[in-house]
Amino acid sequence: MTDTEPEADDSIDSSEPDYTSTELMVTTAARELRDDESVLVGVGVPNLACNLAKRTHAPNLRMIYESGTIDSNPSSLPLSIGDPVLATGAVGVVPMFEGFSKYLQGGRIDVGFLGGAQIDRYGNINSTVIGDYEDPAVRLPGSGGACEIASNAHRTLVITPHQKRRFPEEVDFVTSPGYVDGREGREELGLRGGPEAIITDLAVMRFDEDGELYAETLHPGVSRDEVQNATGWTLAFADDVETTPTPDTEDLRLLREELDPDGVYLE
Amino acid sequence: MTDTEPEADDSIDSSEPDYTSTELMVTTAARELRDDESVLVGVGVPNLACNLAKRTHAPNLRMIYESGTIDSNPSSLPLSIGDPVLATGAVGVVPMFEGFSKYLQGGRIDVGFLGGAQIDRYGNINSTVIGDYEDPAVRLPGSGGACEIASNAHRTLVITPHQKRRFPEEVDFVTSPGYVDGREGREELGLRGGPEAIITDLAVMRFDEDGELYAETLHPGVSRDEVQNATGWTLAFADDVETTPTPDTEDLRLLREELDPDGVYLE
Amino acid sequence: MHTAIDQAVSDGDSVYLAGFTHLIPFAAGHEIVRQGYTDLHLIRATPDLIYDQLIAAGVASRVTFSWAGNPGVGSLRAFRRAVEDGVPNAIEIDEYTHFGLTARLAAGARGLPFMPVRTFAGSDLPEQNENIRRVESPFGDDEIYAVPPLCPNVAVVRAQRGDVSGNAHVWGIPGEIPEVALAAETVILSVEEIVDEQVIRSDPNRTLVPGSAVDYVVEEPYGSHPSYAQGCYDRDNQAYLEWNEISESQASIEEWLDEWVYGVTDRREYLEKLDSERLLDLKPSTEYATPIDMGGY
Amino acid sequence: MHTAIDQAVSDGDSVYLAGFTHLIPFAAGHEIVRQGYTDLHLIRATPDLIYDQLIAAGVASRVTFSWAGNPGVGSLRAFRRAVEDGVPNAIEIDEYTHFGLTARLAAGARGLPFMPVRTFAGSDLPEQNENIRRVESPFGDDEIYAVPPLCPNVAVVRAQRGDVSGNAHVWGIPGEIPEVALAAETVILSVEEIVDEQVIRSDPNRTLVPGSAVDYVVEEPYGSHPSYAQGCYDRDNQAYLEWNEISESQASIEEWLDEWVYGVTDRREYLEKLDSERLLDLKPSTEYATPIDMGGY
Repeated sequence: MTDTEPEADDSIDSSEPDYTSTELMVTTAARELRDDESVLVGVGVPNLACNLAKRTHAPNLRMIYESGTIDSNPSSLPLSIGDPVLATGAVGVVPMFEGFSKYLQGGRIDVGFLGGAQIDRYGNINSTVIGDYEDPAVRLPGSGGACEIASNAHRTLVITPHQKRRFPEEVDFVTSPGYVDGREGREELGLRGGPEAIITDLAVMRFDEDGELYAETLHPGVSRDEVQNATGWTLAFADDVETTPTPDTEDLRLLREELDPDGVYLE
Repeated sequence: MTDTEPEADDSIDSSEPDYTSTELMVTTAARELRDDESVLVGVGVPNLACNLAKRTHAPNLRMIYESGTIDSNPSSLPLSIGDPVLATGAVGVVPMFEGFSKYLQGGRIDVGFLGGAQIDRYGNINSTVIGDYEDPAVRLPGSGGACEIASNAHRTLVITPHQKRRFPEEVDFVTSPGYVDGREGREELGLRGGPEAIITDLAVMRFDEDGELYAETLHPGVSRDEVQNATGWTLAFADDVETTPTPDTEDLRLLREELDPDGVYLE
Repeated sequence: MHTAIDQAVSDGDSVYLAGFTHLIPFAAGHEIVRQGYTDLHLIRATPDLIYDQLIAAGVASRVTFSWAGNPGVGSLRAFRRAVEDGVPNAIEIDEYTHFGLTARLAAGARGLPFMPVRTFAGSDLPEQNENIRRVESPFGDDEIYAVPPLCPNVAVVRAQRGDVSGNAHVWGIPGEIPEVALAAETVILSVEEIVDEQVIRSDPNRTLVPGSAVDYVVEEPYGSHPSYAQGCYDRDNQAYLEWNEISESQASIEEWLDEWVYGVTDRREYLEKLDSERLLDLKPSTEYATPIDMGGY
Repeated sequence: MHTAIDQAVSDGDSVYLAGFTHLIPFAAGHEIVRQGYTDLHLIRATPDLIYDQLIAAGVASRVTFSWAGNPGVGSLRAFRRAVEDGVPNAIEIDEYTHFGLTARLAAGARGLPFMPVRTFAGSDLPEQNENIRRVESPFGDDEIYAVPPLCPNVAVVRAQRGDVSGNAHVWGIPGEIPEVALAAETVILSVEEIVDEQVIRSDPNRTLVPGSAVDYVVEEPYGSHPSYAQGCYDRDNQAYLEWNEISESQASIEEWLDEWVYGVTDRREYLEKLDSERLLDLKPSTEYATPIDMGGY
């Protein structure tokens, strides 16, 4: 540490990974974003991923929030999607109805982030209730803007822990449509876009030509069995399942020193 | 004039009227406006009428223009409904779609002013074409906002010269609905409000319980025959046709000295 | 605020306290609790802490919403207790998405019988809500839904500054304020500062609430604490984190209400109870917008 | 502007020069005349002088509009000659009301298959225009109409100030600018002044045109003359009155075009031909808006 000679980057090849599971999810999500895109950001991990992408390969990424802030330029981590730091220094701020109708419905959002309590094999998401709608075991927050993000963004990314209860054969309630019952099902409804990838703490999953999930890469040290056991149906795996690329040193420095110096989201 | 003794107001009783026909129309229209109303103003005579009302009996009249200026406070006569003098000092300015949808359609306009090339006995107005639509003898400017003002204001006032060609039995084209074919006809279409009065250079006309025009008052010195001869159908007259009240001295002073000192609209 | 709430709100009314995460009318909500209304139909895209407090106080019998959580913190516990267990009383829920609910307000503000929206297709929400219906486009199109107008009996909207007639400038996140101010039957405007009419007229493009729609104007500095007012104060995040603890039981909420709502007569007393250090820490630095010249014509 | 028009516009395109009486893109219109396009579909709520000039120059085969007059002066003579007598060429017309036309843009900007509007009922306009159709509300209602989206190939919008990315502040009458900027396929933004991005970011609520929608940014002071730009210059009413004379015949318009459009290479040369006294007289006095504090967070 006190050595003035720059350290070689191969420190990340040591057996003990020098990044956390959340950091891996953040850097993996960041790589899904391209320069000059408009992304509808959520707080937490998506926010870190977008800010990381903006500071690395996507300097012209426009961060747009459900609260109506356009091309936000936050000087610190927002506490919620309505944090004043997202309005100060933004390029625009629009009323909610304008944001949803002109930006989302109008097709001006390239990428949206979604989360949820349950996700099925077609990427349909439940963030409404566990159990029966009329008499729920757990009342979740509900859609918020999720249903319209899922319906109108050109593609969506989901970030979630990988647990069997979160990936059931069938979700208790469809809050936000994925590929419905396959790509054709979604197309018939006239929905734009669709889910692109699901990034968990075990793997990165994508959707095949029928709109069904398969594991594309497994995170370092994660086995097929671990992923299958955390999934509520027989999950497909890519023919050539590879290992998810790990965060590089500069990504980790940015995350730890600049983006989340207090470790609010990065354990 | 050099007498320091104030002149008695009875100067207006002289045989030669000391006001013009336009001035009478302006003061008559001004009396139709009540305090604390929202009025959708046009340029010219309606603008003078609204400003006169605001300086006399209706100080809290809110003048709103099709261009989206809300509660304008013009320091001089606007040259068009989009004059910058209507925005500077206004309480609000909204985009066109907001103005039409939230103010007019939303029912926030008490009174609207309309004009037109032809008006029929039910107050239906043509400002589109003389002759056939496909091959017009005269192409008029078209609706602009007139159709939606006629459909959504709580009441409308029409100011127009009184000529036979302007009051035909049937208009060549209905641009803006009045009572359609009677009050029931309008009601069936679900339209708000309806025409309240037509103020011409000869008379003030209102609508009876069937929604048909009748002459309520005749301007000083105007005969029934004159009015009938300038109307394209057999016009009804009120049982007790009275004479239109004339402008008072203060009205004339305000009009000539403050509102239109250059005589742009007042001949 | 006491008079405004007293005159504007009646038992059984539908009430919308507006402001998406920003300019939330906490002071008005507390006044509603103090005046002990019953059977209110509370409407808000994001119920937030203020509806959690109102629900726990037992004033609500119905909640219309689109996302019920403690923003950036977690779950809205009193809301959940009422829905899951009927504590302190059962509440009916009427659920939309953010877009669906704001589209209802937009239809209400615009005098439209419905607003078409590209959302809900493929979701289970339309099955649970008869106000979400398909509409056929007269120009042919894929599946599209519509929602009917929503015109609450009473709305409370906040703004940084307004004149005595209720014309108000809002900056930062406007949320659903411009819609609900025109959709509601009765509107209470609560501002950080009442300013001269000329201040409003100097910048008419910034007026998001027109005075003609406003029935009551109340000056109430810090009336949105612990949420925020852009340029005036930041969100008091400590309060949002603490609520996560306080709301763990109905009993601990009642204790909190006794101290912070029933135990004070108005917002002024509420503010006096807060540590001044806490208020001072919420003050942002000054960042003026580059002025514009409207021009004298 | 030469490059922007050259790259953005093609023969046969639908073109919307935006701005309701305010911020009318006269410079862009003149450049279209100079570049000699044909068969353009011109769209504007109020064709105003600029479309009268374009029509007389023979670039248009179709005009979509809602009010065709010389505002505050009288009739739009070249437009009328084309409609009534086919001079210099016949033009098709596609006619709406102001609300109907802006609702079409609003639907286009919002990705909707139609926009419901309370207008047209009882009018003869729907008979003349198959784009004005009845729609049935799924919630039951009286007669209501709908219009389909309108997404012009090219829109030119003006603003007082914008940054190089096309984010623009507009004040005074915004007209249909916020709608058409999001509805059109290609957008040219022409500003009185290009400013640093930080000026725009200092007041995000004032941004009516987002840079993400803009394809070309042109700085063109006095680009709206003889219409006006709030705070920068007034309408040159003399020009509006003179047009009433100039437009009396196709021949006198052509003479005018030769001098003021074909005879100059760009707006700069056009301005140089104007008496400076005239420009000086259009300058309003300064009336700054009361600033707002966004706050540093």
